[in-house]
Amino acid sequence: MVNDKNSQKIVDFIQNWARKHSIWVLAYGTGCGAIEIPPTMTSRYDAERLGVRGAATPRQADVLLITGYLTVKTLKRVIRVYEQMQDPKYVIGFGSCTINGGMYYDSYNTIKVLDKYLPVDVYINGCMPRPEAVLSGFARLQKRIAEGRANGAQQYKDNLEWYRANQKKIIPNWIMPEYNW
Amino acid sequence: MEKVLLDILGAIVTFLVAFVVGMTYGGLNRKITARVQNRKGPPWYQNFIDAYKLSSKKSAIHHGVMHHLGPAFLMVTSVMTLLIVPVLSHNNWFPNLNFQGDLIFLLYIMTFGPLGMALGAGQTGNPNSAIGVTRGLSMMVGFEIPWVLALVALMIQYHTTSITGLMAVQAHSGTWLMFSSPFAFIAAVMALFGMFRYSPFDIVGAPTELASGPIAETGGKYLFVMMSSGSVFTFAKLTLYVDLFLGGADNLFILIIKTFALYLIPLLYSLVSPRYRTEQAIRWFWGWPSFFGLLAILQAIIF
Amino acid sequence: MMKELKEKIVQRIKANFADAAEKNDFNYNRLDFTVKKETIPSILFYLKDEMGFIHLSDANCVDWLEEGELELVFIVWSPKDKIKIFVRTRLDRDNPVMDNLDMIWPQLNTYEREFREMFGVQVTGLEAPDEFILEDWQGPPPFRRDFDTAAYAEKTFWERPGREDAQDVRETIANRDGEEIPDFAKKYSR
Amino acid sequence: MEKKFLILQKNTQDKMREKATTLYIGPQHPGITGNMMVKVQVEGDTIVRARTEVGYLHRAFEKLQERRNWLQSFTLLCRFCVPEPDPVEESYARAVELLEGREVPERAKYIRVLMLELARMGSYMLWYGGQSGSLGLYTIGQWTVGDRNYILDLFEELTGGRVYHMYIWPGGVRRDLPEGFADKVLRTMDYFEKRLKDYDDLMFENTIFQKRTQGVGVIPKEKAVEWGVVGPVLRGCGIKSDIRIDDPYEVYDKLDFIVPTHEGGDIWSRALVRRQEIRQSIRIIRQVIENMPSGEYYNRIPNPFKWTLPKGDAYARTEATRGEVAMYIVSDGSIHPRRTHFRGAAYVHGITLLEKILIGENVADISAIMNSLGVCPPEIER
Repeated sequence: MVNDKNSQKIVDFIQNWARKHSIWVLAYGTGCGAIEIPPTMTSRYDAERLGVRGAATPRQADVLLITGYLTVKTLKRVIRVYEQMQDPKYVIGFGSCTINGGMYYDSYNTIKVLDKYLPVDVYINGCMPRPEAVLSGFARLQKRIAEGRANGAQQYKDNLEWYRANQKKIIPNWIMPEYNW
Repeated sequence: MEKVLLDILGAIVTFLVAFVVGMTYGGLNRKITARVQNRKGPPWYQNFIDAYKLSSKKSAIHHGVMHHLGPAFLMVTSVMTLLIVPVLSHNNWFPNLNFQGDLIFLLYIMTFGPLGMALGAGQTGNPNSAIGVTRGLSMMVGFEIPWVLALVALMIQYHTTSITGLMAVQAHSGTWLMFSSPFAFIAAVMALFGMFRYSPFDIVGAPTELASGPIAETGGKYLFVMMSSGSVFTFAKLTLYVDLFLGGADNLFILIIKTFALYLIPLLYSLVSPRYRTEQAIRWFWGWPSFFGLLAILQAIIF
Repeated sequence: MMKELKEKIVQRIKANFADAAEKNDFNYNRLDFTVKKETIPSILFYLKDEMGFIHLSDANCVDWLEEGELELVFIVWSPKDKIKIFVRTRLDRDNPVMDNLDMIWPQLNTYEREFREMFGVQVTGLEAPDEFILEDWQGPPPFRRDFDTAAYAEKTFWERPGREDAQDVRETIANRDGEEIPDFAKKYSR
Repeated sequence: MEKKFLILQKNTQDKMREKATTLYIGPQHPGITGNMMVKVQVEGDTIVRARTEVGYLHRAFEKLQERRNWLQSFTLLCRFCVPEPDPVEESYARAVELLEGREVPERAKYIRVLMLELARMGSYMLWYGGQSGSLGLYTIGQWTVGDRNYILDLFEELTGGRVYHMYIWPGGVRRDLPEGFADKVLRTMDYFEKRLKDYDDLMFENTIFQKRTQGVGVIPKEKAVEWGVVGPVLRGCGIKSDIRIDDPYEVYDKLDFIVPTHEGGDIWSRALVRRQEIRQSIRIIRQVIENMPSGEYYNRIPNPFKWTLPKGDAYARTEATRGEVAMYIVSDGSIHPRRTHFRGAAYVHGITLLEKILIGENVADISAIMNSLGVCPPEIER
């Protein structure tokens, strides 16, 4: 129906606007950062007024919130969860430990740099980030979505082999279904 | 020929009205919930944004033909229910496809959607979905009993099996059925709790137990279809109740007031109730609601 | 009061377990016994069934690399007498074998799984899945002293290089995203 | 109870397992209390076998602490259990003080008790949300988690952090109470006393809540201590046991409070015990503020990079909301700990106890039972 560039632009704009105002976050607390999610969702900070709400399963979710450090064991599940999510999807790295390992820089069981394994759209730093920081992270994500710059999923699809190689390097026993969407 | 074309046009208008009103009710639900929970809450049109976002998802995975068709089954059910229920009393825009015996047809058709959904959810292979479906079906067994009892009482009392017939009775006598057969109304409203699946009867898709149950594997466009069919069904159910018990409505404004007043009953109750277990829920429906249904039948026979 | 109680407990234990070496110079409610590996099940049984030390507070393992031994410490607590007893034993570090004890306290099962995984202690007769915390772990038992976690982490995981200078980059970040730094934040710049 | 043991017996014969469906609750599941997995085999709606799988949060703290000095390793502690980090700090601080023989000023002791009780209240507020949310009553959770912010505000003013405080440290506390802080605490307590009534009306006087919790997740009283049950869960079985009374630390022996117990051993009695403990916490906080002496708040430790502890070990236990938490430290006389070990209540509650009491229960109650036991996965695998 939509052929020429201008109308495509308009459709994109409307779609991005809708995506921006309806962010469903997967309820998966991967680390200790999950403790600041309830305050963010409840009365004082109330993320729902920005359209942020929880989703119970990965099929329905838009945003994978990596709340803190990822152990190798969790990383495997997180990758599976991420691949089950439907496009367009975004990843928010939450807390210093997703950025550079934070205080677990010498631990043998946690990954240090999240964006080598999953495409991260927005990082929120701090340990623990306050709910205001979380909200500002969501606002940043909204801004990126509106500008059409939050294309982590596309990046993952294009560089799947690179990501796979990184993932397989630390997950020795790789029994996972193929990426299928 | 022209009549048919007009009817089709009218059906589309009915559907659109039902969609918008149902979605708005969903949004107001979230707003009211938020206010009770000391929050500001999302804007009332939040559900429209969510629906549009879901429909604009680039990918939507499905696990086979039945899973693909499940949401369609639900949608078909909602639309059929909507078209049989007379929306406004005297209005050309809202066609009235009802016929003698449509109440019995409604009873059947309202269970059809969940059955199709059950087949779809079964195909996903997700155990949560399977358990959710069994729970949904057993709960249907629960709330169908007071609901059927209430309807049968009305049919016996007024010797008609059509909705328009019952509306005519109300128009003729000047009192709503809510007052002239109160027990049937009470039983039907109690069954409404089960139909809406709000707390304490949200056992089908309970997030903390089943991770949203039958729709666990459903995302993107499928979820959009389910969401809109749910909204349409909400509107159809409420309109049916208004037609049966609150004397119908002459214009859209009155209809919205009456339906929203009805909608507030399960909504507000849901905000202060935890969830029942499945067997507790069924026991509840077979307790007081069924008792009131039986009273209604007694009333119908005696008077 | 506490002293008498301690004396009584020490005497009872000494009478029943000849190899128990006691340490009793704590000025609070604690007693310390070191026994041979073989005595551990019987002394724990005795403490629990006969002397009222029914609550297992903790069990853990210490790696004494220099001495070539692993030390197991069981801490039991008596709700009646309000006193805690440490029961210790030493295992050979190269060939650490202990008996399964989860018939005494069921939760010891979990502790033993952790010893097995983290310290490489062989527990004879333990019925539990092989893996407890780690998944597909290929290195040596990680809680032993000779396992170097920093070197392992450096070898295995990516690391993000740090910044060389210590300059204030908030302005750059703000400019990049077109945001204003609020006035109150400016005065904290380094 | 008999039903449970019958099922247990049958379970040993492998017949049942063929008919049962396996259900994975977690690690990605909204009903789980953190990042762990419960693998249950169900027959119809009844659980016949349960296994927990943990390790999704293992950061090897105890290993990392061996590489830090005595003060640096202190900063790792509050990450052990996120909802209530202060009892862990308290345990560590007290273990270090026991080993070194360091005196703590009286004022610091009072401030510590104040901090611990505030943390207890904050943690219970979060528990309210988890317990009622797992049963589908989301309104309570929204109220209490929202109100918890008032406690976190106090923490923020006192320590600078909402969640991680690093405040109770060896030798005392990190800083003195700010001016006017006591009044703020008292005002907050007044507010909570008012609000508690609202929570009661909505949660404890709710028939459906009572129906869902009474007789569910029963722990037999005669087995409770042996199975390693501690804290509010044990008190919910009708056994009076509280480290604040049994093995008193800081100034708890000078304070007047009661330890509530409740017979039954089900979710309902545990909830009641916790509910009454909030009241006692408020009482303790008022007493502490009233009796707080003036003076030093910190017995300064030497340069942390040269700070060595004498050879030996120490073990300090603290009563947290989940039960007994304790820190075991071993020193070999150097500036690094030889070994530290954290004993968390969830280590027992979340694995062996959970596997035992889930058998015979309904699938719908898994989440409620886990919440009532206070299973906190980061505490299990550390």
